[in-house]
Amino acid sequence: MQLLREPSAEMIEEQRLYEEMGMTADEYQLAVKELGRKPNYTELGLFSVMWSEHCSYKNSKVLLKKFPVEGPRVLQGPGEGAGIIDIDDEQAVVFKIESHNHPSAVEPYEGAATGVGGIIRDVFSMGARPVALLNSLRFGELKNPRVRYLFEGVVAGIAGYGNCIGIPTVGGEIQFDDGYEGNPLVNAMCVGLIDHKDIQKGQAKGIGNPVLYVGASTGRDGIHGATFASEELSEDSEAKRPAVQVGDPFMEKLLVEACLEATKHPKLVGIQDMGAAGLTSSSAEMASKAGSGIRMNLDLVPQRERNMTPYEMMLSESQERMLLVVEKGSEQEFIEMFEKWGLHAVEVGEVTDTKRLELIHAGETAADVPVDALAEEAPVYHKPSTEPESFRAFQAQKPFLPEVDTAKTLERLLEQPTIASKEWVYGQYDYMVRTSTVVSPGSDAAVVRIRGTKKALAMTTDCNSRYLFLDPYEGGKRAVTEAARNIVVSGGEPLGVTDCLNYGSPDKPEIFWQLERSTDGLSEACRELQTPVVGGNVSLYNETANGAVYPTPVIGMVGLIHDLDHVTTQQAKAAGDAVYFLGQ
Amino acid sequence: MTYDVTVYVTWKEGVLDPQGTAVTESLHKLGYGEVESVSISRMLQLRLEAAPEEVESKVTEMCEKLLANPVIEDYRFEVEEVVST
Amino acid sequence: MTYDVTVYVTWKEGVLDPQGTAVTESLHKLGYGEVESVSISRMLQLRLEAAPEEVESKVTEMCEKLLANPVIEDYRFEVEEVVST
Amino acid sequence: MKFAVIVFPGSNCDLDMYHAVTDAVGEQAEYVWHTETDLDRFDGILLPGGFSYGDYLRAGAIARFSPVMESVKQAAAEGKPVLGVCNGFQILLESGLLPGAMRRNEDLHFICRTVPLQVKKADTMFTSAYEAGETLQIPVAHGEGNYYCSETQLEELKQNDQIVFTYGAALNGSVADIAGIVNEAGNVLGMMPHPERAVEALTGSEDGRRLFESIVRQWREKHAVTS
Ligand SMILES: Nc1ncnc2c1ncn2[C@@H]1O[C@H](COP(=O)(O)OP(=O)(O)O)[C@@H](O)[C@H]1O
Repeated sequence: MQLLREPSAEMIEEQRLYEEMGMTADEYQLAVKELGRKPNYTELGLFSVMWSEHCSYKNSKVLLKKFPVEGPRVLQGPGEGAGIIDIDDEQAVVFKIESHNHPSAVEPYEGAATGVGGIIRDVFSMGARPVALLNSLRFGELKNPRVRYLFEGVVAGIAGYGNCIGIPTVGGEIQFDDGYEGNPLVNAMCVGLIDHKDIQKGQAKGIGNPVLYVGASTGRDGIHGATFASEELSEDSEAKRPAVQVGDPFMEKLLVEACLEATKHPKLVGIQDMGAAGLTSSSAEMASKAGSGIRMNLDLVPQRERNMTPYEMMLSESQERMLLVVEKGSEQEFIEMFEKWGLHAVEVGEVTDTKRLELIHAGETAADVPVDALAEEAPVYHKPSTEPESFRAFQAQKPFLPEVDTAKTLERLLEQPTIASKEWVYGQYDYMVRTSTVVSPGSDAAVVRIRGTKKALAMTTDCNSRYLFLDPYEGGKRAVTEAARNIVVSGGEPLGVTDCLNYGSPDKPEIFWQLERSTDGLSEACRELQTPVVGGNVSLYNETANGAVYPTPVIGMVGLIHDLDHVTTQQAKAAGDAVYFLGQ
Repeated sequence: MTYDVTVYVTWKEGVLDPQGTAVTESLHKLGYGEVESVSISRMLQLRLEAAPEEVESKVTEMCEKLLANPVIEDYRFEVEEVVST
Repeated sequence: MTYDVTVYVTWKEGVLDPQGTAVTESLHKLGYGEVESVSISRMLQLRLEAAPEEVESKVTEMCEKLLANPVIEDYRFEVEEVVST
Repeated sequence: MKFAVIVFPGSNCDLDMYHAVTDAVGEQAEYVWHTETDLDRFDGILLPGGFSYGDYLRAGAIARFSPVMESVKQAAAEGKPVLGVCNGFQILLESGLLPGAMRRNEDLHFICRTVPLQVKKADTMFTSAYEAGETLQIPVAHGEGNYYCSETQLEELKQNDQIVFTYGAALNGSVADIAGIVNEAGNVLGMMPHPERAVEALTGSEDGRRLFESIVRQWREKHAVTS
C-alpha cells in the first residue's frame, strides 16, 4: 500500500497522475496556477481532497446558494461545523446531518458507526453538548441477503457507537426500495445544546499561537476517503478497503468531555474536528477563515504506524481527532486538562501570517500551499441540466382511481417493511440515556426536554424519495412540509433545517436536473415556512451499475416546544375520544 | 468424517484496534510496563462433518461469508480430523 | 528478551456461549448444516520484554488479574521468542 | 444523605444517577472521578451505567482496577449502601463484590426498552419501599446483561436469599431470569435495569424512585436524622 518512492512533480504532469486522485487536467492546471509551480505529490494530494465534491461542494455550490439561510433566530448559518439557532434564555440548539453512504456500503457496521462519530464531532466542536442523535436510512428490498447484511450491520453500527458514547438515538426513518440496492444511504444527524457565550468557531487566529493535536493517533486508514465519497461505487470499491475506518466511541466519549471543558476555557482560540480530509481540511480551513497561515511539523503528529509519509498523514481519515488553536503560553494548561481525561494533546505547529499551509517533515518542507487556494478557490461547476424523458411521461399520465379492496390493501400496506413498525431497529438504540427523552421513537417527532427549563426540542428526519423521483420540485417541497408537520403535531414551532442531499452523479444532465428542481422545491418550502437551512451535507455519485438512487434530500428539522405541557404524541389515548380530520 | 477446525481471525494491517490499546494501557497502569502492545482478535473452533476433499473449501467459504469480515480482517485455519475412539 | 505471547481465553465448560450458538445457527441458515458446533474465544497477542525465567509467571499473572475472568473463562498461552534480525 | 456518583472514563449514566438522587429524591450528590481515593465523606456509593473503558475486553474488567475501587470496597465493608446499575453491576461482578459474571445478551442485540421487573425481596435497604412480589416498570438498556453463575452458586444465592429482582418475562438469557442481586451482608446491590431512569412520569415511569427512597429511609432510621 505504501509507495516506495513518490513520483516527482514532473512525473505527475507527464503521466497525468492527478487523474488517479480524481482531478481533471483543468483542475491540475488551476492548481499549478494557484501555486505558481507544479505541485509535488503531497501538495497534489492536498488539492485533490480539498477540491473533491465532499469538501468543496464544487458541483452543488450553485444550488446551495438558493437556500434561505437567514432568520431572526439564526446565530450560525452554513459554513461552520454545524448550524446554530437561538432558543431564548441565552440558549441555542446546534444541529447537522451528514452522510456516510459509501463506507457503509463496503463495511456497514464501521461505516455507520464512524458516520455517527463524525457528526457528533461536528456538534461538540462548536462548543455544544450533544443531546440527541437521529438517522435516515435507505436500503434495497430485504429479500436480498446482502441487503439484510447491510441493514443489520448499519443498525448495529449506529447502536454500537451511539450507545457507547451515551447520546440517545431518538428518531429516524427507513425506506426499503430496489432503487437503493448496492448503494444504501446512511445519514446521521446530531443535535446539541449550547449557551450563547460558549459558541466556538474553527479559526486559527493570532500569529504565533500554538496548534494542538488531540485524540487518536494517525494511521493509514481512510486515505482518500473524501475522494472515495465523491465517486460512484464499483467493483473496485471493495479493493479500496483502507478507505474504511474503525471507530472508537470510547475515545470519542473522552474527547467530548475534554473538548467541552476546553471550549469553556477563555484561552481557547479555535477548535475543529478532523473530518473528511483530516489534518488537511482542518488546518487549511481554520487558517483560511482567520486570514492566517499554519506551519506544522509532521514529525510531531502522533502516528499509529511506522514510516508514514506526509501525504499519508495529511490525507488520513483516522477517526476521533481534533485540532485546537490556543493562546500562546496556555498550551501546558490545555495539555494537562486533556491528560486528566486520559488524552494526549500534542503541539504540532503554530499560526503564521503567511496565509500558507507549510508542512515540515524530517527537516524539509514537504508542502507549501496558499490556504485560500485549498479552502476557497476550488473550482465551481454549473453542470448541464436536462429534463428527463421519464418526467415528461409522468406528467403526461392521466390521473385515475384504481379499484381497491380497502381492507386487503391496508393489510398489504402494513406488511411493507417501509411502513411496518421499526421497533426492531430502535429497540437496539439506547434512546433513553440522559433521561430527557420525553417522546421516544414511535411517534411523529422525538421530543427531548431541556433540563432546568420548561422547554423541549422536537426533532425529526424526513424525505419521501418516490415523490421526488416522480416530481423533484413538488417532492422537495413535501420533504420539508412533512418534517414541519411532524414537528408541529408534536407541539413544536419549527426552527430550522439541516439537509443531506443524496443523489446520483451530477455529471449526468438528468441527475443535475433533479438536483436543481428539488433544491428549488426545498428552498421554496423553507422560505414559506420560515425554516432557514443552517447546515447540511451533499453526497453525490450514489450510483451503481444499475443506475442512480432516487433523489433523496433528507430533511432534518428541529422545533422548539415552549412549554412541556404542549407535547403531544401520535398514539390514541382513550376509547370514546373524538377523531377529527384536518386539511384537504 | 468429523473434523475440528480452528479459525484464527486477526485484524488487517493498519486497522485500528481500540480494544488492544485500552488493554495495553490498563496493563501499564497495573505495573506491566514491559508490555509493548496487545492486539485482540478471536479464535473459532468448529466441529463439522465433511468429505476429506471438501473440508478446506467449505471452511474457506464460511470464513469469507460469515466468520471473518474480509474488509478489515484476515483469517487462517487449521484442520484436524477427529479420530473416533 | 522480546517475546510474542498468544493468549487464548476460552469459555469454561458448561458456560453457554451466546455468540457461538448464534454463529452455529447462522451457518445452518446459510446451508452449512454439517456444522455441529462453534465456540468463539478471545485471542490476545502480546509483545513484551522480559527475562526468560519470568515470562511465564508474568503472563500468568496478567491473565489471572485482567485478561480472563475466572468465573466463566479458562486461559492458556503460547510463548515465542522474537528473534531480532 | 450524601451520595457519591462514581465517574469512570466512559460512564454515561452518571448524569441520570445524579439527577435522580438530587432532583427527584431531594438528597445531595457529588460526581467523583475514578482517580479519587477518599469516599469517607459519603453515606452511599452509586456506580452508574455506561461503557467504562468502552466495555473493551469485558464489560467492567478494566474499570475494576480504577483507584477509586479500593475505597468502594472499603465503603462496602463498612456497611454503606453501594448500588451498581448496568455497567456499575458489571463492575461489581468483575471486582468480586458480587458473585457471577455477565455474558452478551442471548440474541446478541442491545436491548433498550421498559420491562416488567419483579421484586423478589423487599426486606433490603434498597427495596423496603416496595412490596415483595410487586411488578415494576423499569427501563433496561444493555448489550451484556445475560447473568451467569454456576448451579451451585445459584443454589447459594437462593439459600441466602440474595436474588432481589427478576425479569417479569425472559429477556436476555440470564440464569433464573436474574436482574439484580445483593451481597450476603445486604448492602451491595447490583442490577441491570435502570431505576434512575424511572423517577419522573415525564420520561416514562416513576417506579424506580422508591429504590432511592428506601436507601434514604434506612439511612435516616439508622442515623435518626429528622428533616
Ligand atoms: N432509523 C431509525 N432510527 C431511529 N428511529 C427510527 C428509525 N426509523 C424509524 N424510526 C422511528 O420509528 C417511528 C416510525 O417511523 P416511520 O415508519 O418512518 O414513520 P413516519 O412515517 O411517521 O416517520 C418514528 O418515531 C421514527 O422516529
